[in-house]
Amino acid sequence: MPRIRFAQALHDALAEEMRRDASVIVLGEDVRCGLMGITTGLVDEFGPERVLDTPISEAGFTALAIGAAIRGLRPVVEYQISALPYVAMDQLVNQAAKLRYMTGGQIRIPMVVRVTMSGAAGGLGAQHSDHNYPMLAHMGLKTIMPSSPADAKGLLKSAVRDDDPVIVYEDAKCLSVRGEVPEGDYATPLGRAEVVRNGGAVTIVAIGHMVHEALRASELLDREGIAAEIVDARCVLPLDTHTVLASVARTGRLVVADDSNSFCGFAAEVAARVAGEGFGLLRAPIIRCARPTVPVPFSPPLESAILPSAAGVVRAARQPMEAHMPAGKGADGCT
Amino acid sequence: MPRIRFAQALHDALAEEMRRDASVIVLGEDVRCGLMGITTGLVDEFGPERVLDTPISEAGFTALAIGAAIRGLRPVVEYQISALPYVAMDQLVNQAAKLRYMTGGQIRIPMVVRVTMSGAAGGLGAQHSDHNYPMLAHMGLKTIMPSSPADAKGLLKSAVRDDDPVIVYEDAKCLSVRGEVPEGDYATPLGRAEVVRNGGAVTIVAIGHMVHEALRASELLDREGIAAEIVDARCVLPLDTHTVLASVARTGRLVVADDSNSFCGFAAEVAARVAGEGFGLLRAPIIRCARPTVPVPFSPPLESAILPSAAGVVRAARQPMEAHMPAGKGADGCT
Amino acid sequence: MEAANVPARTKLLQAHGLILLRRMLLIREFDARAGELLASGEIMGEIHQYIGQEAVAVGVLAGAGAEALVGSTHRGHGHLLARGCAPRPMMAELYGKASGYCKGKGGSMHITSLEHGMLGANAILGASAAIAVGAAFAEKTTQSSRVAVAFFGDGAANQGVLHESMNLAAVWKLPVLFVCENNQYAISLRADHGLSVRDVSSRAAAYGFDGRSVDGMDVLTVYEATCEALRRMRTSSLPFLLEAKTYRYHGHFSAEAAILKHPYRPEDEESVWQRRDPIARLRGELLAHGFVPQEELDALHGDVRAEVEDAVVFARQSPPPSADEAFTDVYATEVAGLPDGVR
Amino acid sequence: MEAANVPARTKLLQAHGLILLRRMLLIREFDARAGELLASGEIMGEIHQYIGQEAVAVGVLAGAGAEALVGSTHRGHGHLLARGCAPRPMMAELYGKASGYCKGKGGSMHITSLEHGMLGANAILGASAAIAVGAAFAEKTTQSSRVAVAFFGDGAANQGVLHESMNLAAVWKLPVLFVCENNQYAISLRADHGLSVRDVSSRAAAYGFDGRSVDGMDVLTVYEATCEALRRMRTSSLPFLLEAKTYRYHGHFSAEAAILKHPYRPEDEESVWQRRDPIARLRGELLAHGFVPQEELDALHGDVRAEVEDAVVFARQSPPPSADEAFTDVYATEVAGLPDGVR
Ligand SMILES: Cc1ncc(C[n+]2csc(CCOP(=O)(O)OP(=O)(O)O)c2C)c(N)n1
Ligand SMILES: Cc1ncc(C[n+]2csc(CCOP(=O)(O)OP(=O)(O)O)c2C)c(N)n1
Ligand SMILES: [Mg+2]
Ligand SMILES: [Mg+2]
Repeated sequence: MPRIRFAQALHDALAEEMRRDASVIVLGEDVRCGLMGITTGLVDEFGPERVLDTPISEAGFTALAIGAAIRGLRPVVEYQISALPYVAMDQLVNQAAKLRYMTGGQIRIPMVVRVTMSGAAGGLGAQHSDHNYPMLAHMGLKTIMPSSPADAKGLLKSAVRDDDPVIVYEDAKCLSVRGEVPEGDYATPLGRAEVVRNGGAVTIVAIGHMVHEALRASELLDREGIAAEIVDARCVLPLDTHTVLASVARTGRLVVADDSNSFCGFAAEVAARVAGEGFGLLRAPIIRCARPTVPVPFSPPLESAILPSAAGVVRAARQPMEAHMPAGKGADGCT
Repeated sequence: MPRIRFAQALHDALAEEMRRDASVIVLGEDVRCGLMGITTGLVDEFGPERVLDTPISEAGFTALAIGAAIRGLRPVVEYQISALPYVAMDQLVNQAAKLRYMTGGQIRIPMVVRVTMSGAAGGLGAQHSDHNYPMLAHMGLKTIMPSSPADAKGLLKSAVRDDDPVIVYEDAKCLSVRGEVPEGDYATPLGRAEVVRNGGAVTIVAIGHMVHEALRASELLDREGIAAEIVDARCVLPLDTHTVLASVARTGRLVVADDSNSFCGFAAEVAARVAGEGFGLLRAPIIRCARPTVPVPFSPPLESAILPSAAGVVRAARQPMEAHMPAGKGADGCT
Repeated sequence: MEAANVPARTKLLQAHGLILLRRMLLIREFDARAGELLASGEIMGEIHQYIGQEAVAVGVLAGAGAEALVGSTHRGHGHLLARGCAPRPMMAELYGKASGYCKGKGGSMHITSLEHGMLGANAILGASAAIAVGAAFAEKTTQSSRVAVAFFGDGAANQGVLHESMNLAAVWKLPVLFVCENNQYAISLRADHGLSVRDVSSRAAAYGFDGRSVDGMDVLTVYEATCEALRRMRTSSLPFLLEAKTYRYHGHFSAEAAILKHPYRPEDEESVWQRRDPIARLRGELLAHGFVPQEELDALHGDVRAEVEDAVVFARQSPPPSADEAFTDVYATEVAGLPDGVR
Repeated sequence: MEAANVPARTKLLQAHGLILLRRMLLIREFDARAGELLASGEIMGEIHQYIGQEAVAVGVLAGAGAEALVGSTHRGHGHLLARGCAPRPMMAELYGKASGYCKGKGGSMHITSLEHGMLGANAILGASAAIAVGAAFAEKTTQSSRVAVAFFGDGAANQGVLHESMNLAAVWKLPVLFVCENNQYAISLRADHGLSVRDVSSRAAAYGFDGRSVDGMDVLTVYEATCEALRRMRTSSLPFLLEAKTYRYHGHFSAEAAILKHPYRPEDEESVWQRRDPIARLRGELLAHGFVPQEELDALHGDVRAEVEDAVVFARQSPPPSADEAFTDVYATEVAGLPDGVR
């Protein structure tokens, strides 16, 4: 299998889907040149009618995509930074997410919104470093965040083929990750988590770049004799509770490693599910390793003080191992 | 103590704060006439310069309030329906919530946003029935939702006096609730939950009108010999974990009754905290009685099929009582 | 309507007068009856009556043609009926019945019939106009000649998304007829307290296309102006902004009177507008020209009333949806764990 | 500048030329140095250089006066320096040091100095202009005579919130000078591909106030236009929309060249604009009129460079914030459980 970059995998998924289906169009800010290399070149192959640079009007062009999707196109909208869901929030959670239901199923909205550069790319400050997928999933939008190039390609293809709005978060910290990608056409189904590492001591459910942090953490944990099993959730919603519970059934312990804000975040949802449906499997407290709910500071040392990382995962994973250990707080918010 | 309606309590809080502090202004759609009776009459006493009917420009007038707050006014913004945070989301979570931090503390934003008629008033359909407080709290905004007239008045006053943006959710189902309100000036501190009913068998953490549903449920539960302790969270953020844990320490069981969407909702946060910090106290699975994550249907029988209610709370509260009971699903989403 | 146009108007009157009148009457009767049903508690929620504004929906949609794709508002009953949607499934929707256009899931603010080219009524101001721009985009992309009609109110005119949508429609040269129904108020806010310009239509210039304000109390004027706007759109390949000055006779929503202590409109204002009532005017002209005899008009009115009553009976007799319907139509593509998995 | 105005221009030149030149030079040198530091990896993140646009910030803020409250953008260094903010804490902010204006928490896109009347640079397009309207509201409410200046770009001109804000500022008669810096591009999007009108200033009419487009490559023109706009605002009690046509010499952000495979601007475009360079022009005029000798200009340039270098040294030597600083300044009113309680 060829090894390619995550951003390239996203590009390939778009190009292949556009070739396969003439109703797929791409629109967003600067998509013709493609600042991250993801949409670069598409305009050369598919022409300016299918690859559209928009004015800086996110609410307007998101609504436009909704209307176009209702009328049979399959728009793939790019948000160039993760702050843009805020300015188009009504279109996302109150329109795209609800119109089908409100109309009793008359309407389909086969639209994809790619939120690229999501999370803290590093040094972009408070307004450009959020990972806001919990907000969209909270409102019932199918929401995914792949961690590997193979999943980036396969999940984005599924998203394009799906007849509902699907929000794809492209973790800024994953864009340059390299990995093997299957040859030929494939689509990775939405809603299935994957066990990316086996281990019997503690389950770490992670998503996005936290999968890589968890993998790094697991090597350090090995040295302490703690064998971590890592589940890559891949999708925020639908959340594959089944795979999570099956892992917790093996380990009896759960850490959730997530780079969204802790409060009402993804880690909270995973924790709540397991504390409900998997309570009997648990032998220790559930530990969240997530962002403290504060804005992201610019200053590099401050930024690393709040973002969850491999070290935070290690600290988090030790906790359920140590019975009756009083909960100590790491500076990065992993309690 | 006089018994007044919740809406009246909100009115009184505003009027008293405006009398006390000339920098308090009220703005929003139709606030001069006041569709819910909350702001009605304020313009007569305080004049059109301090009570402003805005154009239908929520992003614009929210930003205006932020700017005015930075310059020393204390604006109280009204959102007439709970869909309006979506159209002003950037102003709320990316501006109001972050500017102080981003500027290293140079700026204070003493602003209140009142989201009135929040939740499903009944028969208003998918776009006018959300309770979206988890989204704002997720982003770190102080967010409160009183259930009684006394708290409505006391907490709103605290919100007005607070030097940060505070989002006040006024539950549509509480607006006509009557209750005693202390005479004279008082402010109820933010961030403190209240035990509104004692009981040893199960803790029910509720918020907004779910407090009343929980109280109704507790009477039914009494008949089954299940003594419920009810904690009114009152504030979404800050969440008073201490009071919740103290109650769970007594009961060993937790139900969270919340009318926001279940996925990454308020109930998830409460559950996750207790599954982390209070794991050792728990004797049974944590049960969430919240909204299933689907839009709110208009049709009355469908609407009541999805909204959590006293009956749902009863079903939820039975579950942790019955050891090894397989989780059955109620139609209203209370598993 | 200037004197020189009278012959044209007379022709129009003769050709379309009766059908336009029938549609306006149907809207009026439907919304009057719906108001009663809501007041009596037989139906739930809130409705926004279109009464007084009938000439706008009827004139615009007749002028735009049956192929036009329509973005409607919270005050959408008029748009649907003007478009020829059936009173039965509309009324059933107000009753929340399974036989409603949206299976009862939508309700008054969301009645939609996609097969009629209605893209959806919408409870968020400005939202449906912005979505309609997308429909126009799809039509243009697929080389169809269908246009989109984007309705919005004088209040919604100050929503940011409309600015973005008008600019988008202009730079991408999309066939969108923006229609501002200026009924003088956004709930209690007088249009001129919300708007920084007298004529919303003057804002078209900010996007490089044309706009025009017309008497929205006269269906023939609205009809003609719409036809003219579409002609202009075809030659310019640009959108157009039509403003219809009109008035709603009732409260913003039907329960308003019960809620508000003080009226926000001057006492005699309604009667001034009532004197220009679009239905009375059209009826009068049809009679005066002898195009339709009084008896036929009376019969028409009776027919319309019967049609509305039939819709009420239909709605009453329809079964409610079953509770599981609350969990269907959430997603079009099933994925393991949804919607059930999110409970 | 027409011939008839030459004497006025000469007076202006003599009175303010040197100080305006100094400010423009400081912006250019600061941003050139910041670009180098970023390229060498000494500072983190992204910066948006103001180089080429210096006449706009300097002309507007000189004209608006020291009392004006300013809403700045992602491209904010120029506004801050034009306002007289100090290079040291600005540079320290870029280094993320505790001695930065925002204690290192803000970074390039968020540098703010409230005591200088800067309400904040903002990374969300249009956001700060909308907030500036609120500042003007507060000033009006408290009967102060301070005005607000709301900067935004040609790209941001298509953001909905600007429409809402202009309408609000107009209906409430707020003293806001909207300033569109039309530098021809929004990242890679040519202004005329995003804008449905040639002159952003023409949109002022959609809100019932005046607008004007001027040469943004000439600081005296911008200065005069600003003074004139403020006079107009005082007499009309309305906002004003000033558009300055300008150009950024560098990439949208400094790392752009490394990222983009194909340039989106025609090869010779920059040189065409460079020929109108605001700094060269002003310097040339000062020399031509003999108001300042060449040596003084050279010395000035040296001074400015030294000031920037001093700022770099200051920033380098400043200590970084301590890790707990990540958890301070979140809230102004402490409440039990925050921010600690939310971890
Ligand atoms: C974005 C948004 N803001 C506020 C509301 C609440 N609201 C519903 S209708 C209305 C007034 C609308 O006025 P206008 O656009 O003139 O339409 P009209 O009701 O007069 O037909 C308001 C403020 C809403 N539904 N959506
Ligand atoms: C609302 C919003 N949309 C998109 C972006 C991403 N972005 C940052 S700068 C920029 C271009 C801005 O162009 P313009 O307003 O002309 O300002 P300039 O950069 O030319 O000074 C874009 C699209 C953003 N920061 N905010
Ligand atoms: Mg209106
Ligand atoms: Mg620009």
